[in-house]
Amino acid sequence: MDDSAKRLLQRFMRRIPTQMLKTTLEKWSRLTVAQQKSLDFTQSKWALTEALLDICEENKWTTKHISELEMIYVIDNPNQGMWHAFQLMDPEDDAHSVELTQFKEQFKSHLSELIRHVSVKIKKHTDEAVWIRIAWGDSYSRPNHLKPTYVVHYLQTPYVFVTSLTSKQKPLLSQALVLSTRHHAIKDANLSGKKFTAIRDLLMRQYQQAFPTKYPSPLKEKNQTVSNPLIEREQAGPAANRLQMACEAFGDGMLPQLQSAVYKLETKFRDQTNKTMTEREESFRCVVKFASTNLLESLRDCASSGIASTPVTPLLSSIPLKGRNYFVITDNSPGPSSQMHQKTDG
Amino acid sequence: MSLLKPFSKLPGLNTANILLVESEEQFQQSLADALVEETAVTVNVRLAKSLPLPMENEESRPRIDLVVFIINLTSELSFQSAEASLKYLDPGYFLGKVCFMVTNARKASAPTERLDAVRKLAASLHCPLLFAEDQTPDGVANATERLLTILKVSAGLVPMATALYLSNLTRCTVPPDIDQPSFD
Amino acid sequence: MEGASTRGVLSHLSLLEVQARSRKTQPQQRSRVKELKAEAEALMIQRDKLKAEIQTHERLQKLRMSMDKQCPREQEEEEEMDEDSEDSQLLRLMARHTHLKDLLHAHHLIGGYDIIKTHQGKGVCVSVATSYEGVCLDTYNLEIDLKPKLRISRHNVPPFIPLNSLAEQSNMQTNIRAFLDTLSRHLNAFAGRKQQLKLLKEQHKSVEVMESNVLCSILVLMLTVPREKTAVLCTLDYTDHTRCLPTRVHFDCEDKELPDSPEWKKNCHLLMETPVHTALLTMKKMGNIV
Amino acid sequence: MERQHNSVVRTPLNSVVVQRRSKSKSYRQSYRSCLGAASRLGLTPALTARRLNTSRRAPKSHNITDKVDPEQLTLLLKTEWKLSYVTPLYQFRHTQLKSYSRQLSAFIAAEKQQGLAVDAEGSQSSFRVSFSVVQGMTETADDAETVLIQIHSKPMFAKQDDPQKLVWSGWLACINGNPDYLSSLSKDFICLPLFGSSGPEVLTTLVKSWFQQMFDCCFGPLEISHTSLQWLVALWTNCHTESNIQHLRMIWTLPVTPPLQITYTVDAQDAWELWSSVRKDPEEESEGGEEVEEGGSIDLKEVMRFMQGLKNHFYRHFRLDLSAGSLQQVSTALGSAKYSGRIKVSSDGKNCSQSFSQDTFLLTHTRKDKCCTNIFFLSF
Repeated sequence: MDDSAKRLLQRFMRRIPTQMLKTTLEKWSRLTVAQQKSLDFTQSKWALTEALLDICEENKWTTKHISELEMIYVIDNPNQGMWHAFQLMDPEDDAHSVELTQFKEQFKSHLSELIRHVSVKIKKHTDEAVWIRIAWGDSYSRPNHLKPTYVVHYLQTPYVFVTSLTSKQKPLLSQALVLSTRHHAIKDANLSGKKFTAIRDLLMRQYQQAFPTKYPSPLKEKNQTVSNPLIEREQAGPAANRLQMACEAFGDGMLPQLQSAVYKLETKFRDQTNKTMTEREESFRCVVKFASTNLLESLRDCASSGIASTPVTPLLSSIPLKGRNYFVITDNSPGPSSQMHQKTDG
Repeated sequence: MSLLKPFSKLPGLNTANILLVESEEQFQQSLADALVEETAVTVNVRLAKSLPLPMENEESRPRIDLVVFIINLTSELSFQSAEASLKYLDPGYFLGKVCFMVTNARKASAPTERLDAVRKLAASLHCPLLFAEDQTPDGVANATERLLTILKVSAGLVPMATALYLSNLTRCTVPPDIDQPSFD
Repeated sequence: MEGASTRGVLSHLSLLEVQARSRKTQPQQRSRVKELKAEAEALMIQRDKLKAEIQTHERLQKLRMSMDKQCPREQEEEEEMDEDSEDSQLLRLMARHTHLKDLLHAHHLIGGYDIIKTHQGKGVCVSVATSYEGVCLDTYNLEIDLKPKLRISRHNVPPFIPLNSLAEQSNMQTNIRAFLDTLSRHLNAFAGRKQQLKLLKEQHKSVEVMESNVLCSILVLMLTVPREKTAVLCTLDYTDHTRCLPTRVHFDCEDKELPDSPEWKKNCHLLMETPVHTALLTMKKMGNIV
Repeated sequence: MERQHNSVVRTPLNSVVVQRRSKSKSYRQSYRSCLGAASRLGLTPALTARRLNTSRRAPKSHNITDKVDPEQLTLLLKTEWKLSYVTPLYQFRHTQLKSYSRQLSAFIAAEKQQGLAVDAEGSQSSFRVSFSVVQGMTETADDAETVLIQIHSKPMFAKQDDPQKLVWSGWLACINGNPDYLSSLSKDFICLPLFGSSGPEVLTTLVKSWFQQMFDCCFGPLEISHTSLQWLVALWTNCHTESNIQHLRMIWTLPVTPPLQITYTVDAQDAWELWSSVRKDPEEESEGGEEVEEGGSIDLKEVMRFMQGLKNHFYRHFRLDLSAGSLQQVSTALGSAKYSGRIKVSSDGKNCSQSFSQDTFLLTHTRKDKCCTNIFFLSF
């Protein structure tokens, strides 16, 4: 067992919480029953690491095997690190028929054409997600397994989710992805966050959206609490209306746990009470960041409680609608009646 | 603009009707639940976020005997909303049928200026100003008790007492030095 | 009489003669008046006819209005019938006829989709329901802005259904129905394939799903031949995304001759023509697979 | 209110217990009233003797480095201090600081040995406490000199000859104390009402309990109110021409579920231009008969206009009313202040200084070139 494999295992052991170790090792399914039994999970992490190192030594396992273990852990616990979403553009005609084996081969061969030392591991998760672990090296050094990039892609969809990617590696990965998924280009989707599941669900539309229907909406039924006949809400109608609009803008029920959204505003300061500033040529520069444990639910509550006016401004409803959480806002034209305009950053 | 009028409808028998106005719609619900528990009289509670009240409820709405503005001192919006709602009340209400109830007054984040502003407002309208604790059941019970006392009088259910008389005794006053700077 | 002085007496006389002659034709003119009178009468009759028509039309319109307004409350309408019942009944029938015609037209336009107005008529929300074998599955919604041109503003169609290219291909601007039909076919087929896969996983524990994707357009199954216990890799390709049935079925086996055997050729046909979970059931009954 | 204090002073000496209790109570009342908190009783106007200012003197050039040793000043900068209020200290003597150092060291050591306090950082090592006076950190003659307390300790795994590291520091200060109040106190009491601490909470607790035992005083948390934070926003922005504030950052929390935090960062130059646009005309000011000082004074109305301008700009984009929430934190390159009572004064130069006081909290900042200090008065 070489040094890098050892360090990889040590680092993995530092990262994983002890209570998760057992199930992860079981999923790895490389340990024999006897070996599995020999591990005492009540022991300290340090002792467990030593025991595992011994087993690895015995079986002559290499970084290949250890990185497999790491991958299993990451797939099961994807909400770590910073995830960025990318969008594949202009699909070719056969983009829809790309299947896994073909994609695997293509991706590996394209990437290794671009860079000599690279180690790629591809694994398909039960929810059809293709997980790719890339350990990068450069022309002189062997792949560094301690800083792998993880890429998740659902075949036939235009979205790719990436974590721990440096700007140097980005063009390489982009090219390999574009070629192997039969697309022409890839762009930044301006969505990032710590929770992988949140940004995935948002882009894949795997959350409950509310739409206007002519049937009595389940929203109303849900909120009809049995109340005392002596108590009457005077503004129950407007309140229900606000809730409906809030749900239409941000979604219904449990929402993806997006934690932040950033707006860079470079718009003119317009305030009827402040002539000096309104007449000023330059735009008013500021950055606004919204943060919450669940941003969409917070914003929905803002709208339904009336703190945010309804109908919800397109600026806020763009988060779920466009699946983005980074916006640069500029005025369309310098004219007085210019509209707010959203522009992607380059 | 439709004004809410105190005497446009006939009173019900042994009934008192109270309107709780709170922009945050938090405390009013627990207060309402406690208020309707009253057994001596039938208490009808109407809840509103702000005034004016919707026209379509005009028919079903009983005569409102007491209007309570609940103001959360930690929120500027709460005060502004209450202030804006006042103009939709008939002047007749200010003869003892309006009171202000302030919550979160003990929180350090509540600026003293805001409390001063509420006090000035209450004093200028000759209304009583009540302080309530909205987080604890005890606080809710206390606030309910005090509201019921005023409500019964303003609904004319207490012999020998009128709303105007009570409000003369309980209305908020402003200390004469409220605007004096402390130093500097 | 300037002319007389310049042209002479004779010419003046002849002029007078012509005038005198023309005075004789007056009785003829009288008949012309008669003609005109008759014409006026005819026009008057026509006017009255038109007036009556307008009136009928107006009443029809009124009836239609009330009909549109209180569609579900038809009994009430009958109560307010006029005295000349025959006439009004006819009118009612006519109104109903136009009403139904309009409805039919609207229904034809939207192709029977559940559709409602949003944003005070500035947009519509279309629901596309999916079902498979009589089981109602997911409903998908599209919010469409009407002005300045049709634009899908919000939807919950999964990203692997190429919504925008479908809208472009089927010319949504001019033919919304064709677009909705195509979309509905895509969605129903997807829902059907997904449901098949779900049923397959539930009903056939012995069949291992080796590969599938989110669009359910590829399915690789591991089948086992009972006696020999040989494994057969069965690949189903659903290239036509508007259908629930595969466009290609392919078997891979160590036993190279097996896929060409008449039995497995039959299986191949079966899989091409019946939903995968029922086809497998038949194959199991025939004893071809475990 | 003075009468109240006098009555305390006149309490017969033999009833020590009674005196103590009433003293601390009346002090709290007086302190609370200093904070304007007594007015929260609403219906008891008699207690509201002191209120917040609606106008302040504009930042005045003031060279604090003339009075205070720059080296000592640097100890107070760039650290985030957790603020508390302290009731007057009984029998505290500035001349006894050496002995206090020894006593507090011994006290901490004893407490640690009892195992009452758990501290991973050097539970074995001895603590060296030093009390020192920061000369000149006062504004009026009545103010008691600021006392700085530092605790040094050796890390657990340090070698024998390693130097001790600073693990905790704190100070007690009184600057611009209300002379009426100060003179109403008995001679036995020293008033150092503002306490700032930085370091492990365990040590803060120990230091506080030692003070409580030694000088019969009480500590309480000191939050920075919404209005004070708004003052800071304006005062810091006002300073931009003299010293680049780099950005103006405000953090709001909105009471929704889950709570929403909004960080609003404004470009320094744009913030300053907005600020100057809401300042009232100097001429208009003099017409009003106000004192015409150089720099003029800043009015609370201007501060409110500034905040409203910022909020309006925000609302125009997001249609979300920040007034519904509460301002939690403000910061610029000059420093930061949090609602929870944590403040920090940073600086880009050596000559920056800061001072603290009971009613007045002075944040000072010096420009490198001119070596003059701006003092911001900010009362709680």
